[in-house]
Amino acid sequence: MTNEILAVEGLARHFAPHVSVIDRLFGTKPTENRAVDGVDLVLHKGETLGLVGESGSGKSTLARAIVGLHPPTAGVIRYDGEVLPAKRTRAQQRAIQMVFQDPYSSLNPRMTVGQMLAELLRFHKLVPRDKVRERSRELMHLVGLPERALGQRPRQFSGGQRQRVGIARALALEPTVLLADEPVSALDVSVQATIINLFADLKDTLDLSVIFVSHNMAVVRQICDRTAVMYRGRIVETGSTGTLFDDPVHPYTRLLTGSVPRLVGSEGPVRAEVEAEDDRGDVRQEVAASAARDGTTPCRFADRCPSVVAECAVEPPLLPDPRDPARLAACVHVPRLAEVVGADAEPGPT
Amino acid sequence: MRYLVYILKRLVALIPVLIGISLIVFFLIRLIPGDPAATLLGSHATPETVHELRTQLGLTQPVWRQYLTFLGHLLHGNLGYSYVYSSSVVDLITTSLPVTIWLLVSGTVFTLLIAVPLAVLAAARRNGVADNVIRAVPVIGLGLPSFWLGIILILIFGLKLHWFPVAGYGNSLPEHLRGIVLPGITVALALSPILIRSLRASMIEVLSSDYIVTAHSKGISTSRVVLGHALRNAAVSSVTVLGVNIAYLTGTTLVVERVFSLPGIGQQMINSILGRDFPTVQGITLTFAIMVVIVNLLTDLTHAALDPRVKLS
Amino acid sequence: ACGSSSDTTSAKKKGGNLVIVRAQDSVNMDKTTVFSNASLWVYQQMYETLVAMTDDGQGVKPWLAESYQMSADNLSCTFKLRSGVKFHNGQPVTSADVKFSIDESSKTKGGWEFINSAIKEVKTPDPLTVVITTKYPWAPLLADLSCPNNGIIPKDYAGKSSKDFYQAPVGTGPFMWGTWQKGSALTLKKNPSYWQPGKPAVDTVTWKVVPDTNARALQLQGGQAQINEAPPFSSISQVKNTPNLKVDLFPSTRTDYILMNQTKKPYDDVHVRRAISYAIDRQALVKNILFGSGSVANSFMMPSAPYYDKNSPGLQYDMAKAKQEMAQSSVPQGFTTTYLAQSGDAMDASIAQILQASLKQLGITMKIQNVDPSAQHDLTTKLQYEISHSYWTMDLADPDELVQYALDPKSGGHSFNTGMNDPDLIALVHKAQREFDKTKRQELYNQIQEKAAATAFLGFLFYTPFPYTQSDKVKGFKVLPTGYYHLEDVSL
Amino acid sequence: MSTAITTVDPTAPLVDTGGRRRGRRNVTLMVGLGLFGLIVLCALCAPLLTGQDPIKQDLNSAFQGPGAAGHLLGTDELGRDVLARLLYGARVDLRVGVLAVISPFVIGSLVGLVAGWFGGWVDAIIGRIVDIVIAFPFLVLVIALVFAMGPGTTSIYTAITLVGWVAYCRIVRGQVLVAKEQEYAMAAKASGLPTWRILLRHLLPNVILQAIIFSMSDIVLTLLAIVTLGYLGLGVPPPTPDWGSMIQEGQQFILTKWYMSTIPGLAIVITGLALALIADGIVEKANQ
Amino acid sequence: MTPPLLEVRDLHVEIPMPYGRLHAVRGVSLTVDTAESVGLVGESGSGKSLTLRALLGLLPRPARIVSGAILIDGEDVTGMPPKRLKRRLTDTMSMVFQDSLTALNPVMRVGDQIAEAPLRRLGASRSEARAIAVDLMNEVGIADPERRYRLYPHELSGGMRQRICIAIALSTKPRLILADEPTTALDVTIQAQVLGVLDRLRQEENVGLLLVSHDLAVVGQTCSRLYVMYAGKVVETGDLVDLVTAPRHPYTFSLLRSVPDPDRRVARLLSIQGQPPDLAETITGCSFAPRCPFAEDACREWDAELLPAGPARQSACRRIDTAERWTAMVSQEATR
Ligand SMILES: Nc1ncnc2c1ncn2[C@@H]1O[C@H](COP(=O)(O)OP(=O)(O)OP(=O)(O)O)[C@@H](O)[C@H]1O
Ligand SMILES: Nc1ncnc2c1ncn2[C@@H]1O[C@H](COP(=O)(O)OP(=O)(O)OP(=O)(O)O)[C@@H](O)[C@H]1O
Ligand SMILES: [Mg+2]
Ligand SMILES: [Mg+2]
Ligand code: NI
Repeated sequence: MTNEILAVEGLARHFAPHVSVIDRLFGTKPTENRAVDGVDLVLHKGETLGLVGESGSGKSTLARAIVGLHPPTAGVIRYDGEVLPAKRTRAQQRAIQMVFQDPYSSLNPRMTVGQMLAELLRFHKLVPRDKVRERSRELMHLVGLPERALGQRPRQFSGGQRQRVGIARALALEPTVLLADEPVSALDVSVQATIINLFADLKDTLDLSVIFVSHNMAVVRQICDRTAVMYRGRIVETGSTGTLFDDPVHPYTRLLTGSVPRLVGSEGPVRAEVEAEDDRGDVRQEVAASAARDGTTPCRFADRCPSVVAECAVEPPLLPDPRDPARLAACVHVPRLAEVVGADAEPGPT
Repeated sequence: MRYLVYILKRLVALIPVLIGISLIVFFLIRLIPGDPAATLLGSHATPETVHELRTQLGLTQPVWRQYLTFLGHLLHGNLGYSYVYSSSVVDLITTSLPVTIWLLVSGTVFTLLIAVPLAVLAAARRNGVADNVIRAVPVIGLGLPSFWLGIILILIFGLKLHWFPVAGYGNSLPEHLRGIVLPGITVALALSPILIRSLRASMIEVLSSDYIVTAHSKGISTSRVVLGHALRNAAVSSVTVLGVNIAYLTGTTLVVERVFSLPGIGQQMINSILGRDFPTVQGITLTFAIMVVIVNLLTDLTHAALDPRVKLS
Repeated sequence: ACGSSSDTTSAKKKGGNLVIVRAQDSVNMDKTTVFSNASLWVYQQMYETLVAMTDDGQGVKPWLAESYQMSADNLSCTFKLRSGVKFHNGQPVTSADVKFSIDESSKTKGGWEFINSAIKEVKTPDPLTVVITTKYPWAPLLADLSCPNNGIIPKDYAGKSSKDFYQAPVGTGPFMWGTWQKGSALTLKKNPSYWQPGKPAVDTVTWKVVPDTNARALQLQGGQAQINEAPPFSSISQVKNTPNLKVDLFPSTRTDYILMNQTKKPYDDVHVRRAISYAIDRQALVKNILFGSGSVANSFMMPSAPYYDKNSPGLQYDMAKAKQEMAQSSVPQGFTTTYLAQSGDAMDASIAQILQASLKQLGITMKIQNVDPSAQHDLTTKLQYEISHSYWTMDLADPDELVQYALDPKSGGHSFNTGMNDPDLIALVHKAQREFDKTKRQELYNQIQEKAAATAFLGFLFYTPFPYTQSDKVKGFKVLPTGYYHLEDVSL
Repeated sequence: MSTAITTVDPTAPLVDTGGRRRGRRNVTLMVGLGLFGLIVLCALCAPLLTGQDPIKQDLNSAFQGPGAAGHLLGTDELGRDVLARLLYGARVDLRVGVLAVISPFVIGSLVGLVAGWFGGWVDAIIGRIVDIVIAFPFLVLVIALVFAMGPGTTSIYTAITLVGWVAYCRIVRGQVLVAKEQEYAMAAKASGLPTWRILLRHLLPNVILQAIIFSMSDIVLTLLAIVTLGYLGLGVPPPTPDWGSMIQEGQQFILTKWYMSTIPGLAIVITGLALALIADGIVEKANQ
Repeated sequence: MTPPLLEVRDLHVEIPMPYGRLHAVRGVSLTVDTAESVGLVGESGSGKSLTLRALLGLLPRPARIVSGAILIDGEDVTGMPPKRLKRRLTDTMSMVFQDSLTALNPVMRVGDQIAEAPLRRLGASRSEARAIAVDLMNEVGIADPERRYRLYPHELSGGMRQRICIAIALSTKPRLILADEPTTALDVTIQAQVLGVLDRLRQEENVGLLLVSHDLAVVGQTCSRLYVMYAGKVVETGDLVDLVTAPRHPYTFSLLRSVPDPDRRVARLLSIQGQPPDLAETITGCSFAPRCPFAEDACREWDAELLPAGPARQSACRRIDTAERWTAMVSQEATR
């Protein structure tokens, strides 16, 4: 596609815990943590892509790999059509910026906002030296902070204000792609709304492409054009936000959207109290057994999936939904969806 | 089993450290000015006799040869022969080491006896009078040198009150027990201020944590909460502090042994340095280093025993 | 402490365990090579000599030899051994043992062999007779034979190697080998069949190593020890006032000096040395360092040694003269020098600081460099120092050992490490060695003392007694001017 | 409701609403700084506070107890004024104490910073060296080093530096390991800043606090180590007045003239207390 | 009529600080009936946690109750001697905290933590206490409780841990559980499970629930009645559905409009301007007035108190009458 600004192909990032020489002598093998394990993802120009998934599914790791904080174990990241090298040029580094989750730890407590911004502006030579202050003031306006904020240190701000500072810092480098790693989840509800609004505004005024990581489904629904669902290091479903929420294809997506608490209108607490009180234990065992026999990797959701079948012994790739090719899901049931269009075979949310 | 494998691993990991230590010890000692042969022979020695003795002691060989010989002997558990006493260094150390270990153990016990109650009290009465007193007074132990404290303790408890012997180590277990009290307290007075501070800080932190509130909400008694929940958690972080400082203060035994005339390796070491008794100094320094390593190992094991989150690896 | 003291009171007359606290441990029991006093004073309780020093330190008296006779040509001496004396292992003492003991010491290099350098031969005409011949007439012979290196041990080390023998030595003395915990305590046991009937009185003697001065004092006060070998002078007045303790100041041969290295400028200049010697306020030193328990030195020899001249004109404190000498010297404006001090030695530190203050008045800037005892010894014997402090104690009842060491560079000591080399004086020294006539010999030594004083090769400081503090239960403890003591006379 | 004996601190940081909260007094820090300032002032103004020369001997008036005419704290064994020695000694000791802590502080912190940040083999090698040095009891190694180099202040500095840096290295390394996972460090990295800048400008100021706090007690320990070296005869050479040699000289007379070693001992205790208070104050301030 | 299980009257909590006294809870009154589930919502710092902890006598160090009464079964327990009071309170209520990792003693086996109260308070023997603990673990839906009894907190997942916390809360056989944001740290799927457990306990065991959260949806899913807090005060209360569909206080109204809806995309979220008031200062008039788009001068003067606002509803707004007009005004503003 021509308007894609960022593409991730087969990206993997594994963490191998450091095993000392002595331990190796004693036969301890490092156990790899496959935080990100083969992710394909495309970000279009001007688009906001939501990334949701449970805690530990690798969202942050993926985001950090894209910004260049973690060298990938495998796969490539393509920016504007070009593969990003291991050592990025300054311009490339600048183009992809990140807003961090925790407004309390993401700012250096010993620097004022002004120093923080000036350092970046000077180092990347974004504006002439004498214009640094002016540009800093502009950035403050942009994120809705008073100019006097430049003289303050992080601890003198509220959570929402800090998050604005964090955004200003990312924007100071004039990026084209912005990764937001759960930028609102540490914030109070009322403050959360202002930051979400700010994101919406900035995206429009600055023509940014945004990857918005969150575990809050409601927030993603509010601001993302498209959404990708991540499960244990892989994308299991992508599609435009509305359809994905209203008609989830992957069983995990279904579980996710179904678990979101709703203010009124839902019929009390959600069902799944004790997980997998299940009648599909036999199938699961069969899946595990056949996977072990054939040396295949089973679908990573198989051990929780209410609709697990024997074919799940082989992990499916992202398959296009026959009803809507813009939607992809990594589930063996996807090709069959054509037959059941309209009739929801599995129990799903309303 | 978990512990055994762990200990084994630690021992293997020790090898490079020990080699490093032996290198330092060996070359450091040889940097000290003064010729052991001349020292041994005294004022009437002639250059020829000195040279003869040097050859006999192997001091005329190049230093690296001497080191290799030393290492070779070391592998056989042989630390060489004392120049001064003409007896094996291993023998010298094995007779005096128990005294030093005994002193360290009793010092640690007294430290715990002093520090734990005071720290708990200070943390419970945070910022109160008791807290401030407990924080300020032990600094005396930190600021006054051990040889001063030791003498004062002897004056008071040995000479005035006759509670404990003035010095010495005795020849039987009851005598050892009585004899080690004052030296142990002297070590403890230097060690406990540090432990009090650390334990108090972690107690305060622990007491303000959520699980203490949870414990309170169960309605169990306050003392049970403090002793059963808070202290153990506070101990987790303080054990390391204690370990590091025991290791650090192993050096104090040098002085304490001297003041209380305990026949430990600390005193032995000073004498050997003064007498340029290279093999003995080497052996003792090595012993000290191994003791520190063992203290560290014990610290880690205790830490692991206290804190289930710690994985032994 | 009460417990132990009540134990000892019950055994007042006989028996008991004597504990002596001291700063340093013995090193080795090898009488032929070991110089350290801490070892000497211990092994002297085990090995005895043919003759022993008299209590006043001026001569010798028969000991293992019942009698002795000098030949007319002064080249040999005949000794009759006491009969019935046995070694600790039960073996009787014969002239062969004596010959072996003396020959062993003459033979062993790097030790006391210089003491025996005049001895030509030891002959054993019969089991109880020993004849010792000398290469030349040698006045100090008898004194030499009382020296601990000539202690009598069994022939051929009683069948052992010398090394094994000295691990658990055997002699004739009042005490036998016990146990030795190195660095901490050495214990000797009573010899039950000692040749002097009724002696020794105590069952065991233990020398306990207590390096800390205060700890030693406290152990004495606490009753854990009965004798303190080296109490500081500062504590003496206090101990005098402590009930149950007593103080003894035994006349000693210890003399302290300021060493000046003549091989370094400007100490080669006699005026400089004299100026410094004049500038030392010895009276103040005695008062502040010895706390009054000593006397000002006027010679490099000491009053308790034979042939000391009390009229010898050693230079005394006189600032005016000091300045005068300085003005005549090669460095009238003064100079900068470094004093080599022994670290951890309080007395040395005080001497250094007082000297420093005095020399300042002469325009001499003196820096103090602390080194540990071993290094100090090393540096002074190698003449790699400028100015320092040292002392001497006699080993035998004859001045020759000291005089030769102090004035004859060929004796191996660089003239007391000063680098002094005065042919006239050296000639006098050798003459005195061969002079058997007491008055003539005195004459010679007077001359030597006078001449030596004039060169100011050493700054004579003071004569100190041996201070000993004891529990008042200790009876009969006496120290000879050389520092030796006879523990067979001691009871508790 | 006195049964509520829980002690829970407010965990949520407060929004700073102006100068009021910032101006909050930190009594501990102020008392500590005040006390320390006083000691420094005494040291600086020594000539004003006493007319006596600290090295001037008066052999005729030695051993005067505190309160003697003209000598407020008495005289020592050479008749020198104890007060003067104490005041001038403060100069020596503060200088030695501080200097002997600065170089291990700087070296240790930098090495720790590098080890913590880079990890891998750099960390492994530094870690081994640290292990080796730490395996020696502090005093044992310092004594051996001072012996090797010969007594004197330079040797003391060098020995303490050679041994002392590991403590700082360990502290800082530990802090860096935590800090480098903090998002501000990642943010700095993500904005493409060079490593040295991230280390010095962003990490160092945030990890150095623990090292500073430790250095406060380290100064006391160092003073004490120097005193002990003096006891073993390896300390500051005479006649320089220093508390360590005063204690050491006084300790020969501890049984008769107890005050001679106790007075300088108390000076160390008070300095220790001041530094401990400062350390506490810094902690308090950081937690504010 | 039987008195409510728990009634709180005009509770005031203050925290002495170096710069003055923080008046964190400013007159909260609420009731909870047996087997009822009541929600307490409000933004961060509004005093929810302090209120809850005050009820159990577990206020953090310098904080203390300055006035107010706590009634259990209609009996005022406030004046009781401390020991009895602690006993009475902990007999009736227990608490579940937000962060299950920090709320559990890291060095104690989870089973022992559950068994502690039976062992130390109810006089059970060691084996009885153990059996009770295993039962409780079963009850909160922990599979294989025998094995998990011996695990340490860090060896369990977040959802499991929160269940353990609930089991601990149940171990004192309380009639009311005070839950302070029990699911905030959990994933949505796990959150749903934990909320399910709490709800089942209420229905099957008649354990009442006072649930604190800043997330309206969580409360909405679990509770039948709500209290909305702002700056230390309850500003509105009423039946859940009523309150959510027709808020009678502008703060509640804004709160509802600022949360995104997972089922629907709104044009723009409403963000409340300004900051909550400084609790260290005295507040006159309606505390929300400075941020309220509908405030008038009188709002800043009146003695803000809860006024009746329909059946079983109260609101601390003087201008409830204008409520219908809010929607219109706000949507106008949002589209601008
Ligand atoms: N630096 C690291 N070293 C080792 N393991 C890591 C590291 N960073 C993350 N991991 C592991 O990778 C996995 C994915 O973590 P990640 O932070 O990407 O998840 P997440 O989806 O962002 O979760 P959350 O919603 O909790 O933020 C986790 O198991 C985590 O423990
Ligand atoms: N221990 C304490 N010391 C000082 N202030 C405190 C303390 N605990 C709470 N506060 C303050 O009291 C006020 C109310 O706090 P509380 O914890 O009850 O709020 P909350 O509604 O539970 O907020 P959150 O949703 O963030 O948990 C806040 O301003 C808070 O800063
Ligand atoms: Mg994350
Ligand atoms: Mg709260
Ligand atoms: Ni007694």
